[in-house]
Amino acid sequence: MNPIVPHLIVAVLLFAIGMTGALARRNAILTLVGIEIMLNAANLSFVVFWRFGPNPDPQTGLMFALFSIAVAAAEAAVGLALIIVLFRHRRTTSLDAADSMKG
Amino acid sequence: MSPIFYFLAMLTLGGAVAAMSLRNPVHCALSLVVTFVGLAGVYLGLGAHFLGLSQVLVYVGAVAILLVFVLLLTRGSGKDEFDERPDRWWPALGVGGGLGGVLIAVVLAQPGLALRTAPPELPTVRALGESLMTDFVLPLQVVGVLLTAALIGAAVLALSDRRRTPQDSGPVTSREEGETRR
Amino acid sequence: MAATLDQLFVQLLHGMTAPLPEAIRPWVALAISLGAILAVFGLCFGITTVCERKAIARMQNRLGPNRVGPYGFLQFAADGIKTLTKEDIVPRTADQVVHFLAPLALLVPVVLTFLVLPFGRNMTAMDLEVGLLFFFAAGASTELAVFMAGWSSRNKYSLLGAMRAIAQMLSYELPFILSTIGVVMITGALSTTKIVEAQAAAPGEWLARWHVFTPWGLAAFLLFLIAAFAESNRSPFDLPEGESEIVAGYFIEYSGFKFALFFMAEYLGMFSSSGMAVTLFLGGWTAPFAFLDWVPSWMWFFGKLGVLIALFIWVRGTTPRLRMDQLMDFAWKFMLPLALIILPTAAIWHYAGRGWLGWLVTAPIVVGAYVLLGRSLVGRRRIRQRSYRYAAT
Amino acid sequence: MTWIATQIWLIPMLPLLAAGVIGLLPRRSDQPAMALAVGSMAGALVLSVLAFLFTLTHGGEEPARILTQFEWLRVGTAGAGVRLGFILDPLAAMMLVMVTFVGLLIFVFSAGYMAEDDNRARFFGFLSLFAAAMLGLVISNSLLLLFACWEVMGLASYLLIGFWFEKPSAAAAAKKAFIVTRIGDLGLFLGMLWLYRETGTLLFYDGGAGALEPGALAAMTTNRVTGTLTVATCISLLLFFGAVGKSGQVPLHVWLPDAMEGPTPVSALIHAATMVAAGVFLVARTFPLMAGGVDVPVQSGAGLALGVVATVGSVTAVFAALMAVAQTDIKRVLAYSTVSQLGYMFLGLGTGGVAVGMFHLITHAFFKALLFLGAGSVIHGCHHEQDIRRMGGLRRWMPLTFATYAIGMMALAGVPLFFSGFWSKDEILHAAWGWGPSRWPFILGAVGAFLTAFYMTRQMAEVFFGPHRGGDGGGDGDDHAAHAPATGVHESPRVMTVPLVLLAVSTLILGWLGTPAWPWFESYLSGHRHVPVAWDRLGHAIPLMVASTVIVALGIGLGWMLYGKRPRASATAADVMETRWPRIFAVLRDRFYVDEFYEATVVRAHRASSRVDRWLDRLVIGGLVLAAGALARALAFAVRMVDELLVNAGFDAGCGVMRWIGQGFSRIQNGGAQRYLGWLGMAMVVLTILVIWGWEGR
Repeated sequence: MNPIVPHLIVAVLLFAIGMTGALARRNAILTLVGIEIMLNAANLSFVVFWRFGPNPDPQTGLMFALFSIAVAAAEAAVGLALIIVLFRHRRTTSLDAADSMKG
Repeated sequence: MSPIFYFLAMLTLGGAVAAMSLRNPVHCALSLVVTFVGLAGVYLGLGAHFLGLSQVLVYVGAVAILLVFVLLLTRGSGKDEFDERPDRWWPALGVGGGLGGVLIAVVLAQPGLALRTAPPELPTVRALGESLMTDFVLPLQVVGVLLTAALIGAAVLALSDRRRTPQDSGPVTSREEGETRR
Repeated sequence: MAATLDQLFVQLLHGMTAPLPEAIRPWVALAISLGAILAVFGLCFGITTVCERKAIARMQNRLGPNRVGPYGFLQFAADGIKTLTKEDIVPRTADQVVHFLAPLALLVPVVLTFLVLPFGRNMTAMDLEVGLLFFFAAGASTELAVFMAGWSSRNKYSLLGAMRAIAQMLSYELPFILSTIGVVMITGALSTTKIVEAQAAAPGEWLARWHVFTPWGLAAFLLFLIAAFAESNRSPFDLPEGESEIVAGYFIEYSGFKFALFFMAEYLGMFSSSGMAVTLFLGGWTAPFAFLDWVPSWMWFFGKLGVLIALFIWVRGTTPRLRMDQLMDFAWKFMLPLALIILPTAAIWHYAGRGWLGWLVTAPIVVGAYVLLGRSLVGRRRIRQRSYRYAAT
Repeated sequence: MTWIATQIWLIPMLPLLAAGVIGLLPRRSDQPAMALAVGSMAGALVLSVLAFLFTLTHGGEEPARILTQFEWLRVGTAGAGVRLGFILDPLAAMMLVMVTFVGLLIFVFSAGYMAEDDNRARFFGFLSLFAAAMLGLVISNSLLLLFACWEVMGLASYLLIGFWFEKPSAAAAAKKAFIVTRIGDLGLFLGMLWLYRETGTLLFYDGGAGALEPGALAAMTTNRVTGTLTVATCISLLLFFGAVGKSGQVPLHVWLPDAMEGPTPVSALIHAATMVAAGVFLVARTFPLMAGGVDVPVQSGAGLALGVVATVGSVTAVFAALMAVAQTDIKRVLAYSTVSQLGYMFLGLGTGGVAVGMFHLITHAFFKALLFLGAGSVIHGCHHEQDIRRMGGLRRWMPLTFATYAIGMMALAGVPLFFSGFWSKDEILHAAWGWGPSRWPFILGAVGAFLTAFYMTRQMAEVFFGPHRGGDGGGDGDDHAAHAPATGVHESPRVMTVPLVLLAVSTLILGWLGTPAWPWFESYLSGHRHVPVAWDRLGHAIPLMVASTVIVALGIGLGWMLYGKRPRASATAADVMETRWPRIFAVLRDRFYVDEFYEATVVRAHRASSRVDRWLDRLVIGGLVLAAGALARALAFAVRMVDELLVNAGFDAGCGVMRWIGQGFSRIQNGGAQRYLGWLGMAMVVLTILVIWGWEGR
């Protein structure tokens, strides 16, 4: 089999798992964990396309993944800070508590 | 496709499933680390050495620690009572499963994903660094600014209520205790 | 003769793997190297514990272990047998799985760090192009193991110890890594082998080009060493296991073999940090002077390693423990700025060359930064007489 | 020796490093900060002298021009990056020596002047930063680098002028200086952009490819914007606008006198040696462009841009001199005098070329620094008294200050033969006389020279002669004046007087570098090493020299007649001119109402426009909104009527349907982030199916 396919399937499954978890868990931290998993899945697909993709390019895919890691680190820091603020206001980290923007 | 890849893929996916389904949030965070390490292994197998090790350094060394710290700070290490109600799981599984199924179908259905004939020449770290400083200098600067902003923003967010909290609980009660004890 | 001795172990490994098929040869070689590393450094660990106990005993005007074997030198064997045969106690409330995995999760990355150390000419177990990054990535993973140990024990002292340890390791991780960037900039490689080769004496020179012989390299070496002290949780940075405050830190609830694993991981971490310091700044396996090249390369490495370990023991025996705020101040207000200042200094050195001009420009910057940062750290807080609120009369 | 030519970057680097280190020092570490600042300046001076000697010994027919280019930022792979560079040529070397020498003396002087200030460390940090920016500006071989240094200098000047920011007036002056110069910088920036668009480079010289070299110039002088206006002229005018802002020329001169709120050494540094000179230097540096492409260094006063430069300069020279006549603050007189002298420099640049203008820049830097530092010494000696009406007779108590100040004053006034100001001013007048297009610049220049002599004499008389009026309280004048004890008036310490003496000596010496008979300076700038003494050239110059001598003598004589012979009796007594020509004096004293004019026009226009905006917002937009609201209300009423009367029966049913739909939508919009994420996921599924399979079948 084409080696790109199993790699991409792993990425897709990872993404789906992350999505499911992010939707199902109520703890905001775990939702964030799910989002991190989704980000990692996207990263994996970048790397896979860099390695096996139909358009061979020396470095762009790698660079994209590298920048994505950096952005994910920033995202995690800000997200977790937000969760701490949420916890301070509501004494819980459940996302259901953070619904005051209700329409 | 070496067996190592399948092993790592199993590790990654298993870690992810565990991270999303375990009861105890700290166990989830630790399973997440397994996913990260497995992914790093996959990267290494694909020849992206620098990326794989950066993944370990950033995710395991920093993000996971941060997660764990926040879990402890928000007293999230105990059982989460909300997660015991399973009513959320079915719609979530529906969306996630649907997404996964559709995307897998897409991957399998694409004939255009041809294997590259010649394996790419793996870039050296030096080449990576040089292209970071030339072709990607603007993204690099932007990411630098973003990281700085995120750092400051996170610090400000986490510190912002410092003034309000002492009135709620903290030192007032302790001083009262001190007074009474005396 | 000298060349044979130099390549003795390389030839040995080569001979052992030669009959195997091509496909699995590198893996077997890696496994054998790993085994050798475990054996050698396991022994080193034993010997070091005895030496440390005896040396510190001398510093404290005691005798130290002197019962087992000649001059007590077999003490480590007795200790080993004792810990192996002791009962393995797990608290009832502990998180069983995590409690079991924590010592392994600590030991494995620490052992992995040895893979990229060049012990001699052609003696790197895994010659990665990104070896230095591998070292740091593996080292960063140990923090999580510390957390696992502290959290899973369900003991407030162990959790406190783990939090202290993580805070300390995170804070010192930055100068630990940043202090090596100068070396990477100068040699232009992340490969530990290339870094060592770049420090060998050029043909015709009598002195080797060790990075510690440059102003920025000396400063970076000291920073790296201090950060290594902190990373390995050793005195004067042994707050995470300060007996007088939190009993024994994150491994308080461990006993028997698991405790021995923690203990071993700490010492192995010390060895690997020292080995990396040797590799990065002290020229690895290269001889300091060109006329000493005939000494086998691995002897140089282990000799330098021994010196650094002696330094570790010496420091442990002579310095008092820091306070938590002092620890953090030191990391963020002294080591981090200094590490950042060393970076441009190394860049200047790269362009100014190793002649007098380089010294003239870089030495004042490093010394000035050191003096200023040090003064700002010392001068801020005046020590006042302590006033007691309730015990005054 | 020759290594300095390529390592020229070390010169600004030294003060920059000093500034950085001082920034790191603890707040009260005065001594190390002072030592660092002075030491770095001394080092820079040594290196500058080396560079100067290099340019003296190198270069033949062409001036020695050593370029050090480097790539600052590489964007993309194929050479498309930003290149910067340093240049060492006679112009830069001259400026380097001047800036570092004067700067060093000012630094030393500051050590004495600021001795009682609490924030000396900060002060010296800013000073070093300022000096670094100026030195970087001088040696930059790229308009971009020059602009960067220019802006850093603007920042440093802002910090220094507002150094005593607890004084509201100082804070306001700092803001004013920053904003007014920023207006000029806009011109400079636009000019820079345009230049880059035309030439594709911002390097001045680049081995034939630079913006100031014949290739690029030829293109720029032939391309025309409209009619006679060439591209080169437009760019030059934009660049000159930046110079106008920085050098305080009319109409952007208003910030300079207010900037006197800063400490006096700052005034000396900003208004004598460096910042204001930057504008002149910019014009000199881009002179080939200004001259409209004619790459002949001197005596090429042609082209529209240069005409504008000369006109603005000459107008400023007279305008500012007139304002200086009526000022009573010792530093403000000098400030207006600076504006006026800068006008002279532009006049020289416009009519006579680089050498003429730059010569006056150099000499002026020395004697104006001398005057400012002298004023600082006076202020220091009188316990921070700046009003000349409250001084008087100081020559008795401050002899050294008096002597050096007098030298500076005579140089500024242009007393013949022994003072550098005479020679440089004379060259400018000579050039203006020979300028083809118009005779007005010369006339204005001559008037300016007369006024300069007059107001300097007035100042000298008020400050150093006559009785001391410092003890005066408010109204009780005369009885105190006669026996005013010199309470506390004292000569300044050695650390302040030595710089004064050094500056005075160089003021005396410098003039001989550019006499008509031996125009060494001019030939140095154009690269000739050996200058023959040509007495015959003196023949052309002598009538003009005599004329200017007469003008100066008239000015000084008038000044002495009005102020020296009958000194002011008390601090509150009216000025002599005020009693004679009250109306004119009032106009002059109030600075031609320029500030008021700006207040009345620019500032008020802003206010008015904001008021109009508010009115528009209230009436038009608000009215529209109200109208719409009323309309909607009317409609609603109609609907309600219809509803109640006609469909009242179906009302409940319709309402139920609406509620049902609304509930459905509000369930989507429930504030739960995860719900949104779920919708996103579903949308992604649908979209993927649509994109991959949906349109294939079509």
